[in-house]
Amino acid sequence: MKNDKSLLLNILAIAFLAVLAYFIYSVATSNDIGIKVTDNNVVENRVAYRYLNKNVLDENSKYEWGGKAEDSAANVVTSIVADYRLFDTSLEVIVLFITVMGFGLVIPKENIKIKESTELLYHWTPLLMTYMLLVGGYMFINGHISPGGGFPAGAIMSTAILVGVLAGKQTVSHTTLKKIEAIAGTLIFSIATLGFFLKGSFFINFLEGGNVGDLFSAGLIPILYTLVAFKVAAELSGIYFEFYEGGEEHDNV
Amino acid sequence: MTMSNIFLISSTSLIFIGLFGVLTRKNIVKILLSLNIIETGINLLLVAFGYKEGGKVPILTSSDSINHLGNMVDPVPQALVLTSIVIGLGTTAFALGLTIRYYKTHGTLNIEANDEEEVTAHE
Amino acid sequence: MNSVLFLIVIPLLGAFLALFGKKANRIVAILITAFTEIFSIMIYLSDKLPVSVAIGGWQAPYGINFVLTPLSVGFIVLINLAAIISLFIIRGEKEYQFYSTYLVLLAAANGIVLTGDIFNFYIFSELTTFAITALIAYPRNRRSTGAAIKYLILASTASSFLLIGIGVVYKTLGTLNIADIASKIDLLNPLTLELIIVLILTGIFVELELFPFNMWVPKAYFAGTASVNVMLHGMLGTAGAYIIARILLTMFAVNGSGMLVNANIANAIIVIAMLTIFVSEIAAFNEKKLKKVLAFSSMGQMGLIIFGFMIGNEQALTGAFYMVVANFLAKIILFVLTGEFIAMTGSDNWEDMKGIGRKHPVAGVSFVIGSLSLMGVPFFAGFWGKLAVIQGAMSGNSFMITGIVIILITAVVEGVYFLKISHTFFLKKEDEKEFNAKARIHSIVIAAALAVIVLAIGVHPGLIENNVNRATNEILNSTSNYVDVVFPGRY
Amino acid sequence: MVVINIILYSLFAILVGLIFMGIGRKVSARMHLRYGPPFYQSILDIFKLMSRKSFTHNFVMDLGMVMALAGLLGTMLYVPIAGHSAFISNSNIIVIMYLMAIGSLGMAMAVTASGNPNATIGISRALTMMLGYEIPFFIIVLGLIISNNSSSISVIAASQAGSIWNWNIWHMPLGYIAMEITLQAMMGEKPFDAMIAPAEVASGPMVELSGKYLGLGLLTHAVSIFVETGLMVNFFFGGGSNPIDFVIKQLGIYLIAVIFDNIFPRYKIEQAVKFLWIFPTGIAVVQLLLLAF
Amino acid sequence: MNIMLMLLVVPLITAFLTMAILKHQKTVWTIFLAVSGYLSYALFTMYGKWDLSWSIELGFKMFGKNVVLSLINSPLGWFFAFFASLTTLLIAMFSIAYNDEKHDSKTAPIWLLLIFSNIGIFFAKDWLMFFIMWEAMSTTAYFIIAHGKEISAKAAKFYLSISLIGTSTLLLGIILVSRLSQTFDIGVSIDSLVKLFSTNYSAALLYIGLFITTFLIKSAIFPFYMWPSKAYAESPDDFTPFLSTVMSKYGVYGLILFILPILAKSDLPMFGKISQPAYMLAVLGAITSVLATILAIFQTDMKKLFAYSSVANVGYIVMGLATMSVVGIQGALFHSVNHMIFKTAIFLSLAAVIYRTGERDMHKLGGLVYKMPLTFLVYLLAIISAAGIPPLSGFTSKWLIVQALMAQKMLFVVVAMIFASTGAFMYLLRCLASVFLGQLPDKYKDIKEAPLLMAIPMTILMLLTLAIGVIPGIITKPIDAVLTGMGYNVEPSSWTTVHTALAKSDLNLTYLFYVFMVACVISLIMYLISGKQEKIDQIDNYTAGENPLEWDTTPDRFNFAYGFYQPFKQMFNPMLDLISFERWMSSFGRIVERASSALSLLYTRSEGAILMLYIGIAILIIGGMM
Repeated sequence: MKNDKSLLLNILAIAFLAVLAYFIYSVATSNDIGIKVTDNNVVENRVAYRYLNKNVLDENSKYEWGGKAEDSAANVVTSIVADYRLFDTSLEVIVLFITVMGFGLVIPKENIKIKESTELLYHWTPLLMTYMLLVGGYMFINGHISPGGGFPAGAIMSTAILVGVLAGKQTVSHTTLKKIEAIAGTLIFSIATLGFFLKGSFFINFLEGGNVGDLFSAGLIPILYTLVAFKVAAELSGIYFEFYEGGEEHDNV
Repeated sequence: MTMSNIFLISSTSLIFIGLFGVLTRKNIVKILLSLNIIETGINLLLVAFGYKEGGKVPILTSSDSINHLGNMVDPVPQALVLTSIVIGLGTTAFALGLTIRYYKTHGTLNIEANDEEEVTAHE
Repeated sequence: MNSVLFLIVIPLLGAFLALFGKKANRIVAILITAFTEIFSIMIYLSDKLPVSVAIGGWQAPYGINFVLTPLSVGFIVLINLAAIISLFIIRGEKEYQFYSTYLVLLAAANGIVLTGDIFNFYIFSELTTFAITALIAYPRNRRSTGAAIKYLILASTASSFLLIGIGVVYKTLGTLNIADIASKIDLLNPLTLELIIVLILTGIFVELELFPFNMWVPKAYFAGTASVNVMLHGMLGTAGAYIIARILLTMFAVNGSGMLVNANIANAIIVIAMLTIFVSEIAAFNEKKLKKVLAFSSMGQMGLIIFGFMIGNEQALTGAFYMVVANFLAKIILFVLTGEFIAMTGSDNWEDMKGIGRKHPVAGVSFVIGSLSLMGVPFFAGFWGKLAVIQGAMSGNSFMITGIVIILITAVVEGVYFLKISHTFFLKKEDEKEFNAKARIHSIVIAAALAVIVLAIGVHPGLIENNVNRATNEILNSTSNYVDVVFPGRY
Repeated sequence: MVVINIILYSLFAILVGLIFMGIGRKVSARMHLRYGPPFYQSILDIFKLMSRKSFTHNFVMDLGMVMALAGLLGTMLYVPIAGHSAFISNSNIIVIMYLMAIGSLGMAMAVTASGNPNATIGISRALTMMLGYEIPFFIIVLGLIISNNSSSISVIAASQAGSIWNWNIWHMPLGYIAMEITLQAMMGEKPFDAMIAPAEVASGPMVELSGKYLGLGLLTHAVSIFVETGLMVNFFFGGGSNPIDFVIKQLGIYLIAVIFDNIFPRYKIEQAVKFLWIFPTGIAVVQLLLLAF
Repeated sequence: MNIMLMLLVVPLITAFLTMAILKHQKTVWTIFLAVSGYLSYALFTMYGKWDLSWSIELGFKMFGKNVVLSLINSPLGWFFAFFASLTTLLIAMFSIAYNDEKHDSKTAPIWLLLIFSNIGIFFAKDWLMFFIMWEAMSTTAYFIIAHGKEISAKAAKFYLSISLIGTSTLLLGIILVSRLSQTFDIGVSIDSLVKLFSTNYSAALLYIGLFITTFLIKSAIFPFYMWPSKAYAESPDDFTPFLSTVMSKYGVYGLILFILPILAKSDLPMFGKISQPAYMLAVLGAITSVLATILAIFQTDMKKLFAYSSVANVGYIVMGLATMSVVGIQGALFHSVNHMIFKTAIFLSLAAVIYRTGERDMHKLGGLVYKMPLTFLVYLLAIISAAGIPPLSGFTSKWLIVQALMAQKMLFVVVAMIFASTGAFMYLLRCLASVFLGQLPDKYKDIKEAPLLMAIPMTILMLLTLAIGVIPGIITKPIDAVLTGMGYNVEPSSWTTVHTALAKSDLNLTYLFYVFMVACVISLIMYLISGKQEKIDQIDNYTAGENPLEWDTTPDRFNFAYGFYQPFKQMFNPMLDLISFERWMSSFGRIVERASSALSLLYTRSEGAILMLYIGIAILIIGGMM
């Protein structure tokens, strides 16, 4: 590591970063006319303002707390993630799907035996798991009114399964996880397609939304979040199984 | 110095540290670590872009908050960051998987000057 | 036109279903690809273009939209064609991951071209990165693992720049819609604009195989199987050409005129394109691994195409589009045949491929036709593109003239190595041994059919004239042809 | 009529050439302090050789020797003798230069057909020598052509008519000197006789010739002497007012060549070519430049 | 159907047809013969019909107009096309016999494509057609030269690289010139270049320089004079004559078509009687002939020898063209045809030798006149013609060129011409002496004369060269049409006499033939009236009558061709080292290969991938800030 080449690389890296820093500095201090990156742009000039006002469809519409709106999720971030830009979110699911599948593809399959867990862990696991699953469930159900959502919920749920795995409990099998994953994924896109057949547009929030602030509001968002949560949970849990569930190894090495 | 500038400077520093690491480190795990630092930096940067002095969380809690929508920070960067986090997670997971495979096939984690091409055609 | 989303949704549904399909995966994949191909052709031929499709019912710039123009749908047709060919030439049984990944790649490649939202574009490009990495890594040997991880690290580093760029765009312009950005680009401070352009270009140049962003390319092509090569070239490469047309020449164009808004950066890109042409053709000259030769040549052609795009007059743009089509067809021929040849001889080295042309004259001749087209020899599709690009570059500054000289010099180098290789196939085989495997008839038929198309376009360039003119016109008047489509009545 | 003319001119040239050869032998002998054969000895030689039995290897030898003599005779017919010619022609110099080559070609063909190494070496030297002397020769000729704006020998000769002071030897003395040296090489006289060098390659081309082949070879040589000296006369000595005058001038030129032949040693072939390309060529170029500008 | 189109379509279609039935070699070559026969006939009927034309509009826009490809029957194009197809016809006949099981090169379909582009080049009316056909010609020729042999492929690579440089400069030139005139039409572009010469001399010089480079490369004029020695030598033996005679004329054709009219019409600085660019061209031609002659003298491979000889001959033609006078151009055109005829005869007779013996090195042959007398005769007459010896055809054209050069006072050029043509004796005789004359090696004791099908075309060529030599009107009459078509005022030429610009220097060739015949008769009579000859074996003579067999030894067979001109070569050795363009080329090739390996290594190791990425970003940043 401490050879000359490494030194050269360090110098080059610093040189490059110096160029970059100088560039950013000159951008920040530029006196030319036009919008600068350092300008404090008001939110009113951005698309976000319409999201906040929930008047994307009709510019003049107003909404009230507890009333109807074009998107009745109280969490504006959620309304963006799971409604206005739902398509992005669906693709995120695919990103996770493909990376986890790629992980499963490339990881060398070796039969690793998991150590016997301690008595304490073994016995407390069901409780722990239940608690975790509950927290996860709460998060995806309430994703549209409070911070949270499908992704963190799925991650929390997958930790529950990890705990189960570590404790040596027979929770779910790898195949079941695959099935959950596939079914959840299929459902997400089926719902998206259903929108096309019902309302003529894909990824449309076709359910009649409730009132802003209600639990049963925001139309499809809770349903989609549920599916996302299950799918993420299944995918992330799959990673643990990939490690030790040896399979048929057909390497070409 | 405003909060916003602190965010910007710290996030830029994180990105620079990551860029430095990606170039100078030879160990794949360290490179991935650097990549993650870059990602963190970017996420912070994106959020900082949407930051507003004294802004509130963009979650509606009452009719009062509806009347002061201008006080909220920009929700869009936060939505982008959510996506970005997931992508970062995916990258890291996949890359680590490949790293394990790399260690098996190459016997090292060094990315330096290795020649993969001695294997004959496989098609 | 909302049904265009089927181009994305159906492959993705197929990707999930592939987890359960055992042997039927290949058939399913072929059926899905055939569907997307036919569907895209139907859209292309329908008279509803151009149209903007709002996804989820949210109008642009608030929701994500797909923009269907003759240009984008034309590229979709090409991408799906490459996809279906790549499926046909798969050799041997593949696991479900392959098909699943492939279907994601198909959806992502379609999405990259169709999307009208820059962040959506980012996600799609990340998806292609992961899919390509998985496909390269698929053989899971030393070669492919090394190639895959290097590609992944490089692409991730580059895409973080893209993400920063998108962040800056949002921070300054407050929008993520390409058409919206294009119409507001004049409001930006010049240096901020340069920052944005540099950040976004860094992200996309890695996928575009441009020197010095392209260290991954030869390794990736070399590690991938023939079908993966076709995907890399035909899907990713073609989408890359579209990205240039859309991001550089529409989003960052001066008043929708097809000229990059910052002339200095345009010059820098031309330098990069020239470097790419020069470096890749020289590097290919002495290369013995056939796939690497083709990879280098792919890079060179990409440089040529971008050179054509950056010149910024109608003639050069026409040439660049001709070149896209010609390069697309010709290189697929070569990759398909290379796969067959490598399987037959069991060697990557073209010097070991003697006698193949004698055994399979049709394959040999098709290879020759493909390489002649890439060289830009008359009677083959590549000629018209090259002619028009050079002709277009003549009207440019001394910079462009240098580019012309480089193109002509490298054309010599390219000609020498391509014909040298082509001729090797017609040499007498030294030993009397049989080939390791038999060539598959359908691969040769595909190659021959594409060769006939290359020849037809070469003899009568008017065959695709209308399509190319539509595309050129769209780039040159992107305000009326793109921004107006998304925001009717804004201008 | 023309045919008879041609035959008569040919016989005349052969006769003159043979007598010149005889005189040359006589002069050489006198310079060697010998008595020497009579001046008509060459004619006797011809009759002797022609009447004897001879050996051949294949038809190429026959063809080649006949071709050689025919080529030289053809050349001779284009050289105007004191304004007289066997038939009406412009006696183009270039034609003469190329026609002379038939002789060389025929000879070369005949002797290489014999398969004798000495003959082959001789021919290789002869052709090399030819390349050596053609250059200065042509440069001199070029000077003449440029100054007369015609490539006709008749015109060149006619332009010198009248007084002796009209002769080109006075107008272009450098050209004459160069031509004199070149002529030595053209006639194969010392110091440029590497191709026949009897001591090295046993008379080179002639080694395998016997009887009538040698006879034909001698005839060819005789005609070539006539042609070469005739050219010289036409170029530099006014061409002669009548045939006698012409032949006397020829004899003078030939004797100069013979005298040089007797007083010089022999160059090696590459030395000869180098010499020819440096001295006569240089002189001729100077002459040409003087004429052209 | 339009006859111009037929000329293109027939070879094209038959090319694909023969590709399908490539296994039946005899049929394929017979079809090839039929096509060449048809082309010759069709071209023959086209003489005088100078209004024939054909054009097609392509759906491809340049300069705001749809591109048009067009052909026209011009006297100049016809002249070259007709004699080229005549040559092809004769070669085709030869090829039927030549391509048997052992010598099969399987090149007939590609050759047909070459003929297709050949027609296109000679009849092109616009630059695009010209370029398309030109490039098609270059690439197809590569495949014929390489013809599936490894060693040939190496030589062909050499041809290919230099030829591709030529097409690149041509493309650049065409685009520059047609931008100038806003159309691809050749005639218009001549006018616009003439205009450019009066306004911007150096730019115009650059423009025509690009074209001239291409033409010089294709005709192998200095400094590109060395590729033929490689390409000709390794190409199929029956293709070499085509390569040498027809394909070396493309450059000549280009010069006459495009460069000469420009130089003639423009107002250029003069050097003596002619313009400076023309003089430069003449000097290049002169250097070519001299160098090629010297190099030819030293070859041991007979095909290489005649490759250099071809180069030298094209040098003469260029010299003739560069005189810019009627006589010079007449001579150049005449010599083009002559070169086609005698060089085809030479290469065909050599091909017959190779067909029988399988040997290309001259010093391994010898004495073949005993076994192949007809081939010998053909070769003999062909080299007499090539050496420019009257009364055969080669003389007339050389004579015309020399006369034109002298009339234009191009003194040193004409000296070079004479040097080259005298040097020609040396190499021509070397091949004659060592292949046909001398001693027959024992292993060739049983070879036969060339087969009938080979003998017929060779004999026809032999008679042709004689006929043209005696009656030059056969060629000068069509040349009149060509010169008239180029805008020169020419008197109708006579059947027997050739005229020149110098005073009183006309030459009646028929008369010359008669005189030579009478001289022959005289010397024949002398030969016949003298004593009888006896035919003895060669060995008997120089073994002094001893029979080596009695001494239990076999007589050695000698061949003296190896190092035939050794002393002469020693003189030139220092110069040969200096002018070895081949060495420059190969060292350039090595540089490219090294650069290629280095770059390839960069990509193979790829540890600097991120570094290169950063460098790329830095290029963008710095480029943008500049």
